Amino acid sequence: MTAVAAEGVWKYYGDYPALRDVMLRAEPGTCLALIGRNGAGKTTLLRIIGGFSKAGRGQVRIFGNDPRETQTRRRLGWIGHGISVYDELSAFENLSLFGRLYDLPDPRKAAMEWLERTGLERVKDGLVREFSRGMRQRLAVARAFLHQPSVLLLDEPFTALDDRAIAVLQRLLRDALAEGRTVVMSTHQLREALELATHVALLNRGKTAFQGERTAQMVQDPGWVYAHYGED
Amino acid sequence: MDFFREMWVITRKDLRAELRTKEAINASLAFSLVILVLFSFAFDPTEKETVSMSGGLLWIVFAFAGTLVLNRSFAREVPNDCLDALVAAPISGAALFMGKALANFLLVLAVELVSLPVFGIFYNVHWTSHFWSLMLVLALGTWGLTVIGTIFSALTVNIRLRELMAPLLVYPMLIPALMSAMQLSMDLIAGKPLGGENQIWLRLLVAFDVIFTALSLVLLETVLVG
Amino acid sequence: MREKLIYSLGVIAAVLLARDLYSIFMQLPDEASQGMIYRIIFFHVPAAITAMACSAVACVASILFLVTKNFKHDAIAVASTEVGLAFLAANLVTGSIWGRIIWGIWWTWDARLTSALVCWLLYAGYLMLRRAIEEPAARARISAVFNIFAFADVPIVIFSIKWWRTQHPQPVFWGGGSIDPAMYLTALLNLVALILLGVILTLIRLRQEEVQREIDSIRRYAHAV
Amino acid sequence: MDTRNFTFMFYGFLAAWLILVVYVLSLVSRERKISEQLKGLKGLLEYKDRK
Repeated sequence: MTAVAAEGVWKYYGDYPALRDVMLRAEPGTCLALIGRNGAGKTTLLRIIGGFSKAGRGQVRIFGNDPRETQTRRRLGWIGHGISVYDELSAFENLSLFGRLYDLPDPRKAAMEWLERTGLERVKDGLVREFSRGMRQRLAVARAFLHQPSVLLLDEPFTALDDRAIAVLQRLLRDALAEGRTVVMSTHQLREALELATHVALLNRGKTAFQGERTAQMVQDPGWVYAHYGED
Repeated sequence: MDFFREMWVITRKDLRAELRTKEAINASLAFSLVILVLFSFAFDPTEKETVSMSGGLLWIVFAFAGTLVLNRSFAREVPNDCLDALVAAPISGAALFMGKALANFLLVLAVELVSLPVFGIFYNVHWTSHFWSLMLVLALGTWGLTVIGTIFSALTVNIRLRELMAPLLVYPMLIPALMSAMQLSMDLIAGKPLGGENQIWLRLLVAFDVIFTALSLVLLETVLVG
Repeated sequence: MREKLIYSLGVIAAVLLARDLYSIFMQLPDEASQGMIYRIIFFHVPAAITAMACSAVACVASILFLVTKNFKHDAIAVASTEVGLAFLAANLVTGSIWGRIIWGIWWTWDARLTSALVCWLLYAGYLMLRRAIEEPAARARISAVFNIFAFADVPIVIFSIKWWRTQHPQPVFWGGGSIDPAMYLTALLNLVALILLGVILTLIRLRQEEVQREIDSIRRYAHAV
Repeated sequence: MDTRNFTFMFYGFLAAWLILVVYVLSLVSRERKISEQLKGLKGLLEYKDRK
């Protein structure tokens, strides 16, 4: 079954169409890199797929269901621009909070496990406020992976990360793909993203200009997709 | 997961985050004390006069001080985009709203329970004659305040001038609830029991709470997911 | 089409208003206890009813917007709220002037005046909320929710203030007695005229809102190009 | 009493209609603002077209 499907999605801001009839598909076990210029609608599209905002026309299906359904939300993981963890709580409290919200059988155990996997177990009781940038980002990654989502949505994941966090994220994403999960990410960092991606979609002014498998040529020359499909 | 557990998780998170920094609750407490002192200059606090003004005075203090807590409710979720994580979590919007409202309710109630004896001491008013009835009115009035404050905090979470807009919208909306709470508190402090003439105000207060709680629960998802 | 509708409604309203003004000033006798000033009522009461009708229309339009996400409903909501506020302001001012003669004071916390004022503040808040939000879709959604809240609050405000005042001494007015049928007819016709005027103003404001929205979207588009 | 009564009635009607007139004036000024925006926008579009 298709993991993520956008079927003729339109999104208006007032009368201005930010997305125009976007079609998108991602099968389980694949990683789709969503590329495009600033203002092309990447974030808007990802937020609709994640259920944060509603499509004006058309629909998004996650394993055939609406993204806002409770069961579907359980299967989605999200990393956005902010880290989405609380400054006033400790790393462990944050993760066990989200463990409870996602109704994990043992939230504390899951929290510990993911603190270890992201290398934060030593600072588990430190408040997030006191964390360095890199630690905060790793905690954000742990929060997104905590409930073992089958679809991961990442909005510009590599932009704000430091080297160590990038390494952690890339390893986790590779593992996830190997386990048959789906990854959809929007990105500027073509090189990092294209290494991971199995598929590429290019958005141009709210329209899908290209969608297909990632080829070796794209990795060698990241500007290639833009050159062939991106310009007007 | 059942509704009440989801709600409780949110409530506990909000309370824990607030009690760790105590930003809002300290500001609110200090503010309520300052207004109580300021009011003593507005009129000569002889006992008889004070009793007849007590309801109004108390609820104006509560409404002003409460807004400081309530404004923070969803604003707290803005740094780090925490609101996204809550919206994405598989809990119902109703549980999210009730959880936040309950946390706010407890915080505002705590501030009120501190300012009430202070009011009694400063203004030399014997306010405990119908203690439990007064607590009931306090709870009902505070719930009305909390519901409106919480939903409007969600409404204004992403707009500029948030701190200015919210009170402007909240106070006119609250007038009926504040009026009933003032009337009832005044009667109770003056020694009149609940029931009889002021029954109608109790009903109004309950109706206000019920109507706006229901409306908020219905509309919260619309407010958060656009 | 809409232009023609506006003009023809305007003609009807003008004729009705002329007839009513003539009747109010020239034909109807002074009221026994109040004298001439009672004539303000012919404007005062219909203005209040028009304002209420406007807020009801705005609430329905807001609900329809949330259901359909059609921006036309948002435009109707804002247009009719604004016009309603103008009528409510006229109602408040005439009430105050009437009170100066009958009660000898400009303002009294009388039930009707107070509830009208509170409603005015509520809906003024709606317009201010709209100004504070830039993004059109969010503005429409958030202000629609607020409008529904405001409309739900209106009856509660009116009833509670009525009860509040009945427990407190207040200047007495509205002594019973029957209304002269001629007066009744004039009041009714004036109500129709003011409602027509409200509809006309709403239609004009509605068109402005729609043009503004078009301009905004063209501008967005032009900047995106 | 009667003259005062009359003046106040006059004031009343005057004030009420004045408020409506002020509202209409605000509509007119908004109309002007809108048409100015439209003009500016047309200029912008022409400029972009030429480019």
